[in-house]
Amino acid sequence: GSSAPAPAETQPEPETKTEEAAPTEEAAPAEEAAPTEEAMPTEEAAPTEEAAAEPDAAASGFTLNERIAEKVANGEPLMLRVSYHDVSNEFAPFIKKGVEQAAGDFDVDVEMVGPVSPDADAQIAELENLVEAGVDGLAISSVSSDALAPIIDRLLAEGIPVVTYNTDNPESNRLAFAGQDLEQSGYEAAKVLADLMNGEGDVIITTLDAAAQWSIDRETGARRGFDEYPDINVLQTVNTGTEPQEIYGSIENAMLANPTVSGILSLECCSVSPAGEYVKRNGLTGDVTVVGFDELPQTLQLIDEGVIAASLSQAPERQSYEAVRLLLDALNGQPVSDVDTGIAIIDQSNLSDYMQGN
Amino acid sequence: MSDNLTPLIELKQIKKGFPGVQALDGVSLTVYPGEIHAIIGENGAGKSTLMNILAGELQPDSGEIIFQGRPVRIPHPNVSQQLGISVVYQELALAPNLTVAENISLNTVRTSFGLEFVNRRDFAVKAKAVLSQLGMASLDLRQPVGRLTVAQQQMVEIGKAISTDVKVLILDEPNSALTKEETDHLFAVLRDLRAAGVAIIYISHRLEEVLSLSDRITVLRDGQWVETMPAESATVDRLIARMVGREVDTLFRPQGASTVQTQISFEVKELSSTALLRDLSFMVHAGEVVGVAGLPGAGKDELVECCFGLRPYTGAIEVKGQPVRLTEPDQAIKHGLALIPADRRGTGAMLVLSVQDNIVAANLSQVSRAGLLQRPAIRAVGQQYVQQLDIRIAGLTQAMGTLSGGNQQKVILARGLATQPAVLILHEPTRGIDVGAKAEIYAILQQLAAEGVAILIVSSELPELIGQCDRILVMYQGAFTGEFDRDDAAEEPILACAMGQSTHLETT
Amino acid sequence: MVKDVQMTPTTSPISEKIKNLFLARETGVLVALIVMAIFLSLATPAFLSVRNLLNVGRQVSLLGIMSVGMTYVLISREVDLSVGSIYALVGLITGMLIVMGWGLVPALLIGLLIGAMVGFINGWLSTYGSLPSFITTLGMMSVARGAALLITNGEPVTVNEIQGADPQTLSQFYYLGQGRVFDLIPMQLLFFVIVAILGWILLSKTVFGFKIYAVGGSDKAARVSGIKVYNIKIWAFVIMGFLSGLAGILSIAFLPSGQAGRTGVGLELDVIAATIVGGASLAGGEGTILGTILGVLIIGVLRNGLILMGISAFWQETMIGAVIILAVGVDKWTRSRRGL
Amino acid sequence: MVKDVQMTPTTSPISEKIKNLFLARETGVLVALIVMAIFLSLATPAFLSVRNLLNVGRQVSLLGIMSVGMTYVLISREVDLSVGSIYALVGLITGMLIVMGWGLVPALLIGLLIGAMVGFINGWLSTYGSLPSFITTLGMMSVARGAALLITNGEPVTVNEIQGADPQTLSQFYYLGQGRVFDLIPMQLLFFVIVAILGWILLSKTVFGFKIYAVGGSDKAARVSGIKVYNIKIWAFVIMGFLSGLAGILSIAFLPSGQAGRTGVGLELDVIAATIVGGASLAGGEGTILGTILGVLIIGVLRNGLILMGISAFWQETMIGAVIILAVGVDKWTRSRRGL
Ligand SMILES: Nc1ncnc2c1ncn2[C@@H]1O[C@H](COP(=O)(O)OP(=O)(O)OP(=O)(O)O)[C@@H](O)[C@H]1O
Ligand SMILES: Nc1ncnc2c1ncn2[C@@H]1O[C@H](COP(=O)(O)OP(=O)(O)OP(=O)(O)O)[C@@H](O)[C@H]1O
Ligand SMILES: [Mg+2]
Ligand SMILES: [Mg+2]
Repeated sequence: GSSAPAPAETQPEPETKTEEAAPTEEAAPAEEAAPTEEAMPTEEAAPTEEAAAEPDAAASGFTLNERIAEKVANGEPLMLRVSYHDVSNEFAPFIKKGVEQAAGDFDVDVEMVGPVSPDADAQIAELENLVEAGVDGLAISSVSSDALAPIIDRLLAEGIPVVTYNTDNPESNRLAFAGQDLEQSGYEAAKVLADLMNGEGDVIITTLDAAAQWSIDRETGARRGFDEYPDINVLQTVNTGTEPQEIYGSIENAMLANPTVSGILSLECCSVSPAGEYVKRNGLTGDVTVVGFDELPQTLQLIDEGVIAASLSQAPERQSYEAVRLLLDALNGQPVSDVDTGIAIIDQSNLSDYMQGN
Repeated sequence: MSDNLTPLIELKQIKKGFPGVQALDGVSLTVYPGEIHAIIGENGAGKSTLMNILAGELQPDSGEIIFQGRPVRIPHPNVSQQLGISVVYQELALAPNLTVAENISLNTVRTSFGLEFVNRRDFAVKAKAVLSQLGMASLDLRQPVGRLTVAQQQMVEIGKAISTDVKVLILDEPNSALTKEETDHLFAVLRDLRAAGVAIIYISHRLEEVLSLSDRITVLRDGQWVETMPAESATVDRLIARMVGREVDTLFRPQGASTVQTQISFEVKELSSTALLRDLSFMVHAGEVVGVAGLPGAGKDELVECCFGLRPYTGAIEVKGQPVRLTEPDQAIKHGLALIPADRRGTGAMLVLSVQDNIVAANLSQVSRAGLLQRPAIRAVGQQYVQQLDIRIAGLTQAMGTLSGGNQQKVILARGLATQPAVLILHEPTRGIDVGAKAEIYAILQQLAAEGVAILIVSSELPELIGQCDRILVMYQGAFTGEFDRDDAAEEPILACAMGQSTHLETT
Repeated sequence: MVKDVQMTPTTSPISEKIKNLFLARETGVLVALIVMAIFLSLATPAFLSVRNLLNVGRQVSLLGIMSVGMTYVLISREVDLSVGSIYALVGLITGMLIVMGWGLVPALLIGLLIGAMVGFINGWLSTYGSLPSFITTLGMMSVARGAALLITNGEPVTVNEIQGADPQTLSQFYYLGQGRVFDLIPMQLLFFVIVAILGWILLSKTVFGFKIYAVGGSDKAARVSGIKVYNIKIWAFVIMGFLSGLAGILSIAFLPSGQAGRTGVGLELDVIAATIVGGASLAGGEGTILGTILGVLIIGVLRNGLILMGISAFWQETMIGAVIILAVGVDKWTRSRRGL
Repeated sequence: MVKDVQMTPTTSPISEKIKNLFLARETGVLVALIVMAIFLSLATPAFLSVRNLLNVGRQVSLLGIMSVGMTYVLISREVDLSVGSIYALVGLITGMLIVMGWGLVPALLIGLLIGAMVGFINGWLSTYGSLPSFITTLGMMSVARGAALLITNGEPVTVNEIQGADPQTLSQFYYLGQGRVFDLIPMQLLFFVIVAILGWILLSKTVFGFKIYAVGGSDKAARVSGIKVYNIKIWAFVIMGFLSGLAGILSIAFLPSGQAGRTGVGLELDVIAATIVGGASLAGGEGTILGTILGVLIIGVLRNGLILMGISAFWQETMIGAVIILAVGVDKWTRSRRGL
């Protein structure tokens, strides 16, 4: 399980992506990130009179099931759930924070749910059981894209609104997606690293799970990015596994096997700080440039120490927050469309904005 | 015997029930220091159960244990050890992974805190001393016990029991696998201990032995106390009558009832295996009972294994004139052979399975149709042999592991008989079986012989062989050193051959 | 000389006694399951709805199918840790074959054959190869997982028309995993029921089943009884491999997308747990299909109930562990009360 | 095991004979390790560098520390599946205590105590509770993992100054995990060496160790010899829990960020595999610390070598499985050649 996120086709052009880009309003981190003015259509959000008046105006082909429509019409409290594919990973607390933020802002019964390991079968079982428990709307992030497409379509057929976030299921009929363009983010990250390396040198790519779809997407983007620099050589993609010691050991071994490496690109949250630790402990700071993803505390600390050069944030709180907002919109019959949560680059220049959140 | 002393142990009205069985139903027993007190009874009479209660392995349902005048509870073997009670278990209690020396010293570490170093030199010295006392000085102390023969293991177990300061020594069929010589050693040691004031409780099915060794004898039947008598006033016949509650006709086959036919059922030609067995040749006629005698280590085990496809061999084996190649036991069974193995718990029983399943295990084709089990048939076959062999059980679905030792042995015999073999190979067939049952088994063997079954008995009990066999082959170091007809079979010449003096060798 | 039957005095009608004893084997687990079910139906009304119960049925089906196989393996005194990897390998290969345009039957046959073959290798190494099955199957767990990664090149396998599957084959294939008989009973559940019935017949009614118990009870005694111990054990592994493969196929037919690095990871412990909760033992010779089904249901009902009750995921994790211990504890307790 | 018995008449140069026997237990694994090392040093020059060897040493340290504990548990004929969860639980709690400003010693003591206590519960349930340890520790695996998630609320625990740790405590804490003695030998490796030596003395020299072997060989034999079988087994679990906790602490001191859902997941199988490769057996009574160390090294060297040789991740997975099977196979083979 890992941080993960979204496919190309929906939002080919994320708004914030140059390396200078300070976190813009939408892509802003941590607590400030989600509840920005634009992101919070407070007035429309709560099930209001008007909303009940036009319950059929939802996305094309989807009709609310009667039970839910009645609840909406009567202004009864709704039960929404945000299903995350592995509630025990590093990313889950961010997702949860966004959900809790939304619960407060919109005053709805919404919680994060999901299996305690990346297990699609368990996630499906839980979704089915939630239907029995009377859920009124679901936001779903799946372990790999389209893993849950059939069940999403089944839920929609039963009249339960479903949106996706973080990792999309584009082949399903989900009403909308809130998240990041994964391939684009990989591309951006590669360019950040390549520029920091002055366009030359040997690079290794590290990932928790080289075979996961999000990893493949980011790696594709990254390799496309590196291709633009003829003097950058990608030596190897190191599959580190997910256990922290294992991650460090893999990086250690890979560095020893490739003594010429001068850049490490980590494709996710969790192999970036071990890469940083390795560089720091072996006196390679300055010689080996590390770029990775996300804003885990240790990553930020290492940016502060100048060991990690930059990290790309995908504003995870915002993904779940937006997902809840989309659900409420759909329930109230408003048209919904995809939300790109963007990419923000964290480096020493803007670190303080992120640090205070933790 | 010393009536004037205070008893060392008094058991009062001990009761113990298992699901379906009242194993002990109010047994009382008094044992004095310096006496050898024998306990006898049929299989399942409750002897081992009583001893397990003394050992702290089982808790009585009711009743009292008084030790040196004080009532005691023995909730754990640890306590019985503290009291000075040492036990040689019927089903040996040795750690197969530990060496001889380590096993013998196992109960000396009981009281240690744990962090002191193990003194293996002491272990060795002590083991050496104990084993030479038992006449086993040549045993390799560093061998893991799991690799010893049953007889050797029994000696180690005895050595372990007498290696501590013992007040009460309990021996539950300690010599079922021992030779006469080894048994004599053991008895000498027991008599020494008696002289030193140790109370010895001795359980055995060998009544002559009991008579000659013990001071007093207690008889149990069906979990109840029957009688305690001084050994002087007892005779074998009287003991049997008390044990069984009826007369047992005879232990041995009536003279002249030979049923040997001319047809050869089983023939072994120049059989050799590994380094041990050398050019063994013999035959068993239909209706003939042939015995194989030999000391431990002579290679009897290997011979049995070769004859049943459990061990690769060179040479030829013929069953009813047909040459057969025995590569696996299923081949042997298919050709009409059946084996009653010696190692009851290891090779014999499937302890977690039911009695009836154990009985039909070698004979599945008879209780199945088109691969489907016929439960009624299984029950019927089980029932038949339970009756025929008088196996004491609570029900056919009772787990094999909860049977008394002797009854387990009978179930294994039943398994062999159920295949209706043409050739029956029995390895130590009456080890741990009571006199009544022994007589029944011998009668069954006779009957089988009369029906034309060829029977091969491999045994270390010479009286058994001499009583039952038409012919006895004697083995020494992997070869036959003698062959005795029923008329000239006697213990001394057979033993001489078994020890390598091939004076009596006639043919090969 | 031969006395009359001496059944012990306490027993009277033997057939009844036998029945009781037979029942007793599973009573403990059954009690645990019933207590749980009563508690859940009081705690959350949604639990007892037909639809929810069918859901539970479907959710436990794949675990159940594999646990039937594991029952054989455990009774024969072996263990198989590679089942999760076989599940992934077979599911993905079958999926790829369908995508490549193979017909349904050939694709299924190849898949199931591979499952059985991997099982055979496990069995061969654990018997003739005289290695402990814990090691052979632990090794196979990596080997099969690696093979799945190599074959799929680590990419997710998605079985749909876009990828090239024949629409008709595809709809048949989907039906296997997603279909509902009479629009009600999930196909997966049906498969589980069929596997359980066949597995039960094979184990408790046939000579082969008898031999499995015998081998697990004591392999030496079984050998002396003329049973080919190694072959029986190998068959147990083959059945296990076959059923893991079947479950893997049904999985990808249900969720038409799988990924070699992830599908079925950690499944082996769930399968073994369910089987042991159902009364089988790593020491061999013990276990029944009925017990295993109850074990599987305990785990399934527990998961379902915790979610219906809205227990948080972290608490769920904690409670599942506690209930597994508790269920086996109840089982032991009722057994010892029955003197088993 | 028996070192200096001088008694047997059949053997001549006794000391030599003994030496041979001593060697024999571990020779198989040693042969496998040496073959692998020779191959690797030919295949990739980087392998034999001091730095790489120290790396391998460090990388296997935590696995090694836990495998020493597992040796005790397996010899006593039990198994512990909860070690990965204990590792996570103790590591994270200790980290949190440091972050909360506790001193080093109190934090370590609390952590280790928790590890030992969880081990105690495992042991108690598996003995006095008369449950199979496979079940108790499988349950505990979930319970302890759930507890870690609940305590950390699923958030990563990062032990650094920003989070609030006292700088001096922190630098001592880091030293435990990251320090190098003489600027060369990693502290983790040092811990492993110390644990291995103490573990070896305790197991092969003391009465306690002797009792462990006795209990695993036959609990009846041990019991009737007056050994408190249950207490011995409980101690084995306590040692295991303590060492899992120690490894967990060293882990978070090394990489100062851990996460309850990820740390130590799947570790149990690695630990058991290493221990069994080293010659211990699930059937109890067998195993030595030296063998376990060799088993751990085989797995460590293999992982290292495959990466140095630039083998692709998927092939690595496959080959690790194959080599585990092979190593144990070589071991069996050399043993049977020696008549063991
Ligand atoms: N654990 C148990 N569970 C159920 N029944 C048992 C158990 N142990 C013993 N029994 C039964 O108790 C009775 C007495 O058994 P015990 O072992 O004491 O007999 P024994 O006199 O030692 O016989 P043998 O001469 O065959 O050794 C038998 O019927 C036996 O089946
Ligand atoms: N696994 C083994 N490894 C080494 N030597 C063995 C092994 N098994 C048996 N032996 C040796 O082979 C010889 C024959 O032993 P075997 O057990 O066949 O004797 P036996 O005549 O059957 O004795 P018993 O009367 O006790 O059954 C003995 O010297 C024994 O020590
Ligand atoms: Mg007895
Ligand atoms: Mg022998």
